[in-house]
Amino acid sequence: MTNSSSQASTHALSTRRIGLAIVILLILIFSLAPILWQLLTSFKTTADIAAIPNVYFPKQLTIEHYTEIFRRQPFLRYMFNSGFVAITSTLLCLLIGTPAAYALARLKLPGEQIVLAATLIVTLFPYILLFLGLLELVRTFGLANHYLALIVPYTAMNVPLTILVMRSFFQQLPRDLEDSAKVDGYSTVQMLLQILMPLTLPALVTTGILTFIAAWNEFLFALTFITRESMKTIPVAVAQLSGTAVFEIPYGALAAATVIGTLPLVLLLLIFQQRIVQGLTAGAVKG
Amino acid sequence: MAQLKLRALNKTYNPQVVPLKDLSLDVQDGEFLTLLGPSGCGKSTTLRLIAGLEQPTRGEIWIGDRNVTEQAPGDRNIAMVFQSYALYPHMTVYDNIASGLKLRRMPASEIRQRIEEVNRFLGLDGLLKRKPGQLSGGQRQRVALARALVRRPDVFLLDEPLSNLDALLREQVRAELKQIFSDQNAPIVYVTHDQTEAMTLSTRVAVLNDGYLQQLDSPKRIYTRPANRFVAGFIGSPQMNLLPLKCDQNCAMLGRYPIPLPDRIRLPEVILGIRPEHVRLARPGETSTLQGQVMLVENLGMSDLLSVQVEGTSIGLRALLSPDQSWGEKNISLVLPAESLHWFDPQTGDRLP
Amino acid sequence: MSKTLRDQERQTGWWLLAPAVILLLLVYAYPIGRSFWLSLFTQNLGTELQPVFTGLNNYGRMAIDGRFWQSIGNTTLFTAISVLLELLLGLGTALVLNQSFRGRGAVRTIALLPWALPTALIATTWTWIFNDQFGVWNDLLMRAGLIKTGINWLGDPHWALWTVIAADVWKTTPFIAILLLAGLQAIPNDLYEAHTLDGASPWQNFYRITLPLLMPQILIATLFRFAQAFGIFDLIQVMTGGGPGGATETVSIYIYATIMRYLDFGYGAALVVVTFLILSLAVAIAAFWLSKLRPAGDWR
Amino acid sequence: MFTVLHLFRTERLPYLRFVALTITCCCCILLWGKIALSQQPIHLSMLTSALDAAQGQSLVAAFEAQNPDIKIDVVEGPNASNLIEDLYTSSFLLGDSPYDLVMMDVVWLPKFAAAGWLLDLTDRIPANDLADFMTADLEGGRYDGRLYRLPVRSDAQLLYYRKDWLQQAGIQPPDTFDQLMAASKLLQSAGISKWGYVWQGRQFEGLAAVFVDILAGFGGFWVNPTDREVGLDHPEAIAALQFLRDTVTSGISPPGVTNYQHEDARRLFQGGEVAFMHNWPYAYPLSNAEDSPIKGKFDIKLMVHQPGLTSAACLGGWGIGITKTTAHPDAALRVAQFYASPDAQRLSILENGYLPTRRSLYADPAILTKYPYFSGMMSVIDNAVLRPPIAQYAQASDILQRYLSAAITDRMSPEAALQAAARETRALLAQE
Repeated sequence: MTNSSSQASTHALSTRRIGLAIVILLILIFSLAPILWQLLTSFKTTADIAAIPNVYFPKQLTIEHYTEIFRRQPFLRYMFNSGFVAITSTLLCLLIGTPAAYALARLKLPGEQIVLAATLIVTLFPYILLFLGLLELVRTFGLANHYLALIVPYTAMNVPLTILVMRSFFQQLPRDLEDSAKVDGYSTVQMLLQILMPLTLPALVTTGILTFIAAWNEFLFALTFITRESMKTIPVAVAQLSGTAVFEIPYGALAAATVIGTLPLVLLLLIFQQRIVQGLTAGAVKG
Repeated sequence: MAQLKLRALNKTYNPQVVPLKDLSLDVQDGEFLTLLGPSGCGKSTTLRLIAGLEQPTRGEIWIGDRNVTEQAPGDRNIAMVFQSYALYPHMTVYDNIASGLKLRRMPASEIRQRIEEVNRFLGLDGLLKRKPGQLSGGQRQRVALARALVRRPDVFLLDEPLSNLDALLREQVRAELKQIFSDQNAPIVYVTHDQTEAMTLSTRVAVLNDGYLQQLDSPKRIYTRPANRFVAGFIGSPQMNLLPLKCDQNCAMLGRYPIPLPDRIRLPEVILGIRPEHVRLARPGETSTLQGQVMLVENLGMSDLLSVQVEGTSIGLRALLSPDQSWGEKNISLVLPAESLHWFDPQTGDRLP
Repeated sequence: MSKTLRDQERQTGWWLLAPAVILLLLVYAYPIGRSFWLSLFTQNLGTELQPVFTGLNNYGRMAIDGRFWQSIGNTTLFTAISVLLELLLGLGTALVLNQSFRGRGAVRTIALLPWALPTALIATTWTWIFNDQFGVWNDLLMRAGLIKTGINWLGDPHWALWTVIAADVWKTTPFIAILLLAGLQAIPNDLYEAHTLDGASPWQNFYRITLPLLMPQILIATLFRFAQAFGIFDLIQVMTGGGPGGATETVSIYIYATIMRYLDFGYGAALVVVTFLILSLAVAIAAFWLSKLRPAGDWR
Repeated sequence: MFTVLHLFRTERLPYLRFVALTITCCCCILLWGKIALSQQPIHLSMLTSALDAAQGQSLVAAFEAQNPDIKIDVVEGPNASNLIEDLYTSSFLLGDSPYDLVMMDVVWLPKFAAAGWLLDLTDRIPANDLADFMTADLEGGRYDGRLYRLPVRSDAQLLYYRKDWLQQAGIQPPDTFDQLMAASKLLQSAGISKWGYVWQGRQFEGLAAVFVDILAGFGGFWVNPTDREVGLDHPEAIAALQFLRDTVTSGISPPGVTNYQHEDARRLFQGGEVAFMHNWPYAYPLSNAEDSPIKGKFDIKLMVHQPGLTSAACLGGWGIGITKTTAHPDAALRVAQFYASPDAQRLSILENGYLPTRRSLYADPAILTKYPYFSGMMSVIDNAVLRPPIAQYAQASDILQRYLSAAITDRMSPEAALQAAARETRALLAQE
């Protein structure tokens, strides 16, 4: 790992450096190239998009595809739907998952191991196994084309992650603080809200971002439980955009829609990279 | 006003808590009781039981004439100072101190007045608007104390409050603690594993081991009349010599040297205890002396600690001698003064009267 | 109020836990339990969507359903290949990101990007990249002289599954890389230093220290990815819809079609049940391995 | 009871306030969504492919001009018709359909009707209104004897052939399978034509439709709708599949045909590389367009058959139905009747060239002037066969497609493939 004896190493070190640089470059290309290509496509003129061979350096850039998706589709509405569903379910998820995580971390309940194990296992099951039963529930309760049809499953699918991440944060908190609060006379709920909540705010933000991403990105339930145009979320709306032009697939608009739909997530990632990594590893490895 | 009574408290084993067996204690108003013992002895468990942070398996806890065994910690009107201070990191010092009072719905004006008061003799001026993160260790300690004092509780509980301070500060705060709590009118229960703290601060000391109360006495008697072999070995530094000896009629035999037993002791074996500081060099001409070889000399500064192998045995004896005395390179003659001897039953470990 | 303090605390605990447990029961346990029940019925267009008890009939039908077995085969292939590739690439990426170099944070952020983006949107991106006429991938290959005419990546049954795998590998490698990176960072440097002092080469360092100590993370990452890949839906639904000719039809796609297209609820439920059982078995085996490995990972 | 209160013991307000706020917010937003959706004049919604939506704009305009109290909202869907079917299916299945009208392909009808999603039109349309419709098209709108759909556009598969090449080679258009094979071989060996016969071999609905034609020509059947008998493992069916496979193995069809869809076939035919093509009528105007290299050089006829049997073309076509849960059934009926009316069909046909579903329009001078070949199409439609009108058609078709594809790509023998297909189809239909 560290530098060995200094004499012979200069040469070896520089080849190593170059090798490392090349590999890093490859990683960057691997991660970025598809996104950049889509970004470029979204700004190319329709003629350039359909040009053969491909145009890598367009002479002319345009924003017509962006204006088009907002003009032809209720794209703002999709954005609002996605945002509303994702934010609401994130808040609900924190509201429901955090107390549960605390109970599992501290309150020595009988059977908590079973709850914990079940929570863990549940994260492994793909949504396709749930959707038949949920479809029936949605029909029974008349929740079709209703935000709740998405909010409830999104909240539920993120609760296990919230429990795992928050539980590991709670366990890291010094116990004395809670004991002190109890001696001061805080009830369990007061303690959660007034003492622990402020302390776990960073953890809540971390978890919240992860759940937001998951909810924003969800496809299967959004595809199944929403059929009204005005209620669709971004992933479904964009995926269904692909066949709706008259004669051919509107690649430019599709690219623009993809860019817009991913933009919030890219921003989140740029701002909260550290936290996302933390949460991911806490959610997966600690469990 | 109030008096803390523990009645036959039991806490059975579980992974999180050291067990406690049949502990009964009374702590009077203004009394400073220290729970002393090695780690794992049950002293923290006792404190947490009193606080209500753990529930006893059996037994009762009374504060004054209230049975608080089933009360929530917040309802017991106790105050506790934690080892880590447990200050709420997101609240200012003022809010930290006020939190317990606010929860009891005390008018703001009275809270302010009380904090002023505590402030006066803890010297927290200028710290009240800060957050705990901006304070030094000693300052945090004071805030933790203030938070307890301001409550005017029925019982004070202190859980190793000095152990996170560096050595110099610890001595200073120890002195302050004594002063502060001498004015308090409530029972004080103090947990530590540091016998100096126990000796200097307490009016009484309860030595615990293995969940059992070993001795409950004033610091002085704990030192001079340890109730059993454990207390004898635990209290005092360097540790008391505890020598298992065979008896021959009225004497315990230390190698070839007979040591007269007190009249009432008639056992085949006994344990002889003598503190190293009570062993002294034989004066020239003294008859009943013990011969031995010096194996090791440790310089402790104000005195030397000698490890001596008693002649004709494999028994080692430690003696604390002041360095102005002189002794031979190898061979040494020592005296074990009869008034400083302690006798213990090797079976039960109990003190033999 | 004769309850003990402990009882009260416990009760508070249950109240805190209850909403989460109820929600999980409603959204996870009920649907799966319901599928077990429904799989004993025939409820489809033939019965005008009314349930008729037919016992294990659905399972018998499944046994001779060539399409079901093909979808199981596709799913297995997809899962095995993509998870394997993701592990290798993810481990490589993690090892690189574990080196110290300038701008590591930025590289790590960029490397994580594919994971954060919505699969359904990314699927449209890849569909476009692999387009047979205008796709940039064909263009690059042709410019490099590797192929003469464009390949219909998603339309050709021989290529479609591999194309979908490529997109999935791109999307989820970062997830594995990040998990493994966290594992790598938890390995104390002194272990390497001690081992190097013992005369170990970098390769031996990797093989004898990194790999064994990373094993728990590798297994957990594999388990997660296995379960996700086995249930892959959105990527394939958007890229190929299971086509061409069922070449990319995984179990999820088949279940979805059975329920949403054929309205064959009883049979769909039976498919759900079988998939659930297969997954549970795999998870149980993996968990067993994991529990055997745990002591080795407990050095922290 | 008390324990709940105990939770919020002293300071319960922040918690409750937060919960209440969240709930209120949710309610407000949901309410707002509901209100925003309900508007004043009667809006009737219908999902069609983007292409149909574009082509149908003048129809909508015409209807709205005559009926100011009704607005038709056409929602653009994907162009692939199976995706439209899925969108309709999921919206009906959910029980909150945004659509009042259903523009449906003939093969969807049994499913939609069996699921109980369509309004029964049997007693709402006077019998004399129905007399003008082609029998086959009308039959395609019935399920279990009840009428659920008014046909607005007809379709039937045809054999396209290069009359110039046949004249050149001195042969008649083929009537039987053997003649088709022989003619193809002759044209190929003479170097006149690169390929003999193209069809749609990709695993999709088109393959099933091609097979239905061939099967009819061999005298076989797929599923008998009355007694649910499956005929796929009968010798006629096996012979039909053998024929399809032979076209590939003998080099009459290009090897890529097993991956062709309609447009692939049309491009090849229009590009002058093939003598015979199996396709829908939509290819006619395109191949006969001004810029088409084969303009005027081809003709159409019914698909070939075994000697002694007759041909039958696979029937396609679209019709309009009404959602059972629509709030405005009467208004919807007015729209449906308008779309099926002679005037509307004429308008649409003159713009887009689809086949009419009314006998009168096959004699319509305006239409015949523009599309002279329509005169021969009426008999084709009259002879058309429906794909099995069973509720589980989509499933049955997917089973058949899989095994047809396996056989023509040489992964299974025709016999084994069809036996497996028959077994699975029987298992499917036995589920009742």
